[in-house]
Amino acid sequence: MAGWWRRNPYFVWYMVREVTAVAVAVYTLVLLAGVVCLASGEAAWNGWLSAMRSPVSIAIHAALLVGMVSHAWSWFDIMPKTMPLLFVGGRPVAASAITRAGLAAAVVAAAALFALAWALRP
Amino acid sequence: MLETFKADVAIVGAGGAGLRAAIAAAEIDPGLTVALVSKVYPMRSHTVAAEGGSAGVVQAHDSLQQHFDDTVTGGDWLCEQDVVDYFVSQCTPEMVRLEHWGCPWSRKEDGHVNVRAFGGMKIERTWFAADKTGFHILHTLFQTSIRYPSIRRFDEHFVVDLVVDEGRCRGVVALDIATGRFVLIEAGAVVIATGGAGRVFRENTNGGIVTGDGMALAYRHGVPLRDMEFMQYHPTCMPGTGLLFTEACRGEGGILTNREGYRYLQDYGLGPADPWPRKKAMELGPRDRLSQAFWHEDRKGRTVQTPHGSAVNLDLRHLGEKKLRERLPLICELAQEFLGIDPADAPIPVRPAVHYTMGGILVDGRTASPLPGLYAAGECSSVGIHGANRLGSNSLAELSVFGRVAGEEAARCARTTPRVDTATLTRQAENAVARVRELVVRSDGRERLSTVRKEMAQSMENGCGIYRTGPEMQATCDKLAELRERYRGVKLDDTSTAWNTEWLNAVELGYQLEVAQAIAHSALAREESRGAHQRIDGFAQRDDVRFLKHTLARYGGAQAPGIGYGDVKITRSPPGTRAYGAAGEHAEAAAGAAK
Amino acid sequence: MTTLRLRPSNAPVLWLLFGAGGMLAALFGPMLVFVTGLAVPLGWTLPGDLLSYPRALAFAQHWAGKAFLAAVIVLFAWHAAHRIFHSLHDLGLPTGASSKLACYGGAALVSLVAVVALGALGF
Amino acid sequence: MSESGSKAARVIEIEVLRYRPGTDAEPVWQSFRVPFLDDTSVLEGLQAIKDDLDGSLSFRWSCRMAICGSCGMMIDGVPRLACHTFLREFFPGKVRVAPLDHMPIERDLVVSAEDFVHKLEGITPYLVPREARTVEQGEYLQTPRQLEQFRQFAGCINCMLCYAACPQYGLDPEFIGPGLMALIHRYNADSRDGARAERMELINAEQGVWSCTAVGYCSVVCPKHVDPANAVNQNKVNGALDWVKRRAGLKGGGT
Ligand SMILES: Cc1cc2nc3c(=O)[nH]c(=O)nc-3n(C[C@H](O)[C@H](O)[C@H](O)COP(=O)(O)OP(=O)(O)OC[C@H]3O[C@@H](n4cnc5c(N)ncnc54)[C@H](O)[C@@H]3O)c2cc1C
Ligand code: SF4
Ligand code: F3S
Ligand code: FES
Repeated sequence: MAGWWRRNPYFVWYMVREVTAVAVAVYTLVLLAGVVCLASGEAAWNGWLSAMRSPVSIAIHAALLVGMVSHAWSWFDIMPKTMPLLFVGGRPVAASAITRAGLAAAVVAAAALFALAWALRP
Repeated sequence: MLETFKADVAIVGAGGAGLRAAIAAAEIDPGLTVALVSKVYPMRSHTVAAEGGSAGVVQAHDSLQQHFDDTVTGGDWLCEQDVVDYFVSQCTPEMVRLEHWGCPWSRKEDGHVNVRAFGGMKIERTWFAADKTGFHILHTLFQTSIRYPSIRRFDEHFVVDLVVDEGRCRGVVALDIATGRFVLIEAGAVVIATGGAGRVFRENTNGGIVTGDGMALAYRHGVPLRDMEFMQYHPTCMPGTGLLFTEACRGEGGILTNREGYRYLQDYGLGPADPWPRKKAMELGPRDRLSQAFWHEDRKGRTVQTPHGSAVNLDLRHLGEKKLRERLPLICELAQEFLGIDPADAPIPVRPAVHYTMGGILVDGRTASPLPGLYAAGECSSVGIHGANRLGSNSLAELSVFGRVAGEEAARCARTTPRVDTATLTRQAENAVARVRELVVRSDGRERLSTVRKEMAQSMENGCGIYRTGPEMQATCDKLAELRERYRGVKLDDTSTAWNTEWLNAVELGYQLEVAQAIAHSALAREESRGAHQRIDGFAQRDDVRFLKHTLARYGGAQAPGIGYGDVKITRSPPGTRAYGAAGEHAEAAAGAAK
Repeated sequence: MTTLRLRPSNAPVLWLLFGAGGMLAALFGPMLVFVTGLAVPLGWTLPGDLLSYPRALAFAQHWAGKAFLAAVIVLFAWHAAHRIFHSLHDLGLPTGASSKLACYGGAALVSLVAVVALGALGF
Repeated sequence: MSESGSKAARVIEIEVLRYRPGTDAEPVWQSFRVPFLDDTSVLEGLQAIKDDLDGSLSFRWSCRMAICGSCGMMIDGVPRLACHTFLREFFPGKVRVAPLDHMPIERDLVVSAEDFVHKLEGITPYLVPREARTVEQGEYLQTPRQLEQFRQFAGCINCMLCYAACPQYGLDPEFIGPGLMALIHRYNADSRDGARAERMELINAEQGVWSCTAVGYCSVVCPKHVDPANAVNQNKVNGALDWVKRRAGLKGGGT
């Protein structure tokens, strides 16, 4: 079985999907660091903020953004597989419709989050 | 060299009939050990391919009498009428039982089981599970059989002989295909449920495993094969492969047209074409009549040509995309994959191919053969309900009804049969093993297996096709005699023992040649036309004086089979005219008035 | 009839955490990364002082903000840990007790630290 | 092979992975050249080899119409039914045929189905009626809508293609696997069945749904559109809820 996932493009995509977990993990640590800094006082927090502004951090976050978007996309792509058959008006709902609904929900959530940030701006 | 397994009941074949028998035996007496032997895993058995449905009277305006009449008329009065009576009375309970075991029958909105129309049936009484009825019945039976701990399966075990001692069947000898080892399965009673023999013909709807093994096993031990000349041609098959487009296509409203787009069946006593649909008329006439009509159209040059021979059009377009996908999904898939045709857009080219073996191992109404301890059920048997032509959807019902009977009878027999000395049985089994082994180790042959097989299949098609003549049948009989001789010189490429499928094919070919002989000689001797046996050499009429009889073919060793006859049990339906379409309606009206 | 010898599993709880984290990350992950990692640091589309100390503190001290941060960190951690652990298995890398400890133990540690830190921030 | 195969103008190369126990130390490729038509399947190609070139080539087949589930094999690296795959697809290239992945080879293209059948027997693969009913009482009622909840999962032909497709089964053969998880779900989703609680233990075991990482390739190769990935993954939800209920002291297996 060694290297099995390289044998078939389908499996390569699967691995790409799984690797998005690394993006999630890294971002979790970034946030955790932020929270710990915040709890340690203003100086620590400002340290965290300036670290976030470093070019390295910007590059990392650009990559994380790609990872997160892939995660979101693949998450909703497989969502139909995790759900029982849905019927609307007596007709089964197509898998692609479920995926589209999921992606739409993600767009709405993202917009809401952005709106919140916008509303909280000084 | 030879293992022994002691069972009470041994069942050869795990298709619909074999599984039903095993369950019945296990239910009637859980203390009995049931050995269920099959050369393929049960769910691969050819019952899996049945598409259309299974008969059972359910509607208020239907009756057992009408199912009886359709069956006996359809069989051209060569049915055992007392057995048909029992059969029609048991179909519905068996279908309900399958439902209780989980069979996903198609339903009406109110939750009750739905039924559809079928060829030769006057009223809708065909239970169906989309167009995968056999598949669902087989898987339901197989999965249900797992409940019963007393059923011991021998999967992928190939039966090479019966053991018979002092005039009683005592068990079977089987080859474990994976290892090449043999096992003697001793039993108080043996049920054969090995299915049909359609693959002795070239173009057929049958799976590769449908090689008449069980028929040959019984036949070699002196049990007559009954009514073997009646081979059913199914009118709507794929040219070349012979794959089936179920009769349900026509049951749902599909029509047959020739190259001019004309519904030619009205020219052959099945009309008038309108109004449509009407039961037992036009496309819903019986299979033999439809296949014969094709033959005539072909002679008249009114068929369409395909790379695999001539064909007519099965037109489903007017049913519409939605109904096609819902009711005939498998058909849509077959047409799409094999022919690149979407039945919603274009008609499907079809031609007749061999489909069903009406005859088989002679058994009485309780599935007992003349050899004590030996029972048979399903397509391999001739219990007497199909006569000269089987009606579609009667055989899935048959294997449920008579599979159960066989299981119960065999269990009863096994309980009351004292066991005999194993040594004699072992000796017999060892002889059988040696005979089969000889095929692989033989070094002097030069004949190629596939050549003999192809010549047999072609010769059967030439001589025992839709229409038959004396000289052509004689030629086939001669050819088969020659092929049996040449068979003794077959040399295999493969001399190993594990998974040697060439070896299995060779044993099967031996079975097939003998069954083919029984078919051809039975056909030659029947000098009349009835049901699926149609002659155009001066015997075009039914002859009830000479031939209201069952043909009995008896094994003649290296020689041709001996042909004899047996009586037909007529209880209340004397032979009448077998008319369909408007003529049939008139005949029925007249009969109704006379009553 | 056969009886399969079954090993009961504690996977359901891990899977529930994985699933919840995955859903949260799919819904909010991209925008969180964008806001905290790109928009604010670059002062692009959002003001650069959006996350000044007092504002950040206020957010983390509000019960809703606190709950949101806790949920994101904890669930993201379990999501990532679960997937990474399975990827080790997929790649044929060791999946013994130490790998398990590294993945799930890591997630537990992250959760603990996050909860303690957020708790220390008070309301 | 249909007789009119003689009309074939084209010839294709079929490479077959051979393994004859006792003869071959390990599987070896062997090449054959076979004439074909537009509607000639890979299975017919193999039959032509067996008939005319080498009678010792072993493979399983029967129905020729994608319903008996016998003829699954790796065709150019993808698990497919040989009777349902056409040579025209590969021409003018060659086609490589090998036994199904993840199962022990018994001989040539024949793999052992023992693991699958053994598991099948262990999953309560039959209807355990919710309420008893005699034949005289007639059928259980079930609306088309209720039938629709499990119909697709009842369509599994046990061809094992999904087992050859699933890397998690390849990595850990104890996994009950996609096809049989679909069968478990087929009965659980049947309105007539009452053994859901019993089958929940299968679903929730290590060998059950938790071995699956939702690769999804099983559903891609399934020739009958059973969508086993759906059966497995929607049961993660069911399994987890059941697990929570049981921990909470409620009776599991409900709904
Ligand atoms: C394409 C098709 C469609 C059909 N549609 C319908 C329909 O719609 N309605 C209907 O009523 N009928 C239909 N029929 C007919 C019906 O399906 C068959 O008559 C019936 O399924 C036969 O069942 P069986 O149990 O007798 O045999 P099978 O299902 O053929 O089983 C035979 C068993 O015997 C075993 N066996 C054979 N030889 C040996 C041996 N030497 N050693 C060990 N085991 C052996 C096999 O492994 C197998 O398990 C159809 C038939 C075909 C071919
Ligand atoms: S789920 Fe599909 S691929 Fe798997 S065994 Fe069943 S039919 Fe074959
Ligand atoms: S491929 Fe395998 S991992 Fe799951 S979704 Fe299918 S069973
Ligand atoms: S031969 Fe039956 S599935 Fe291919």
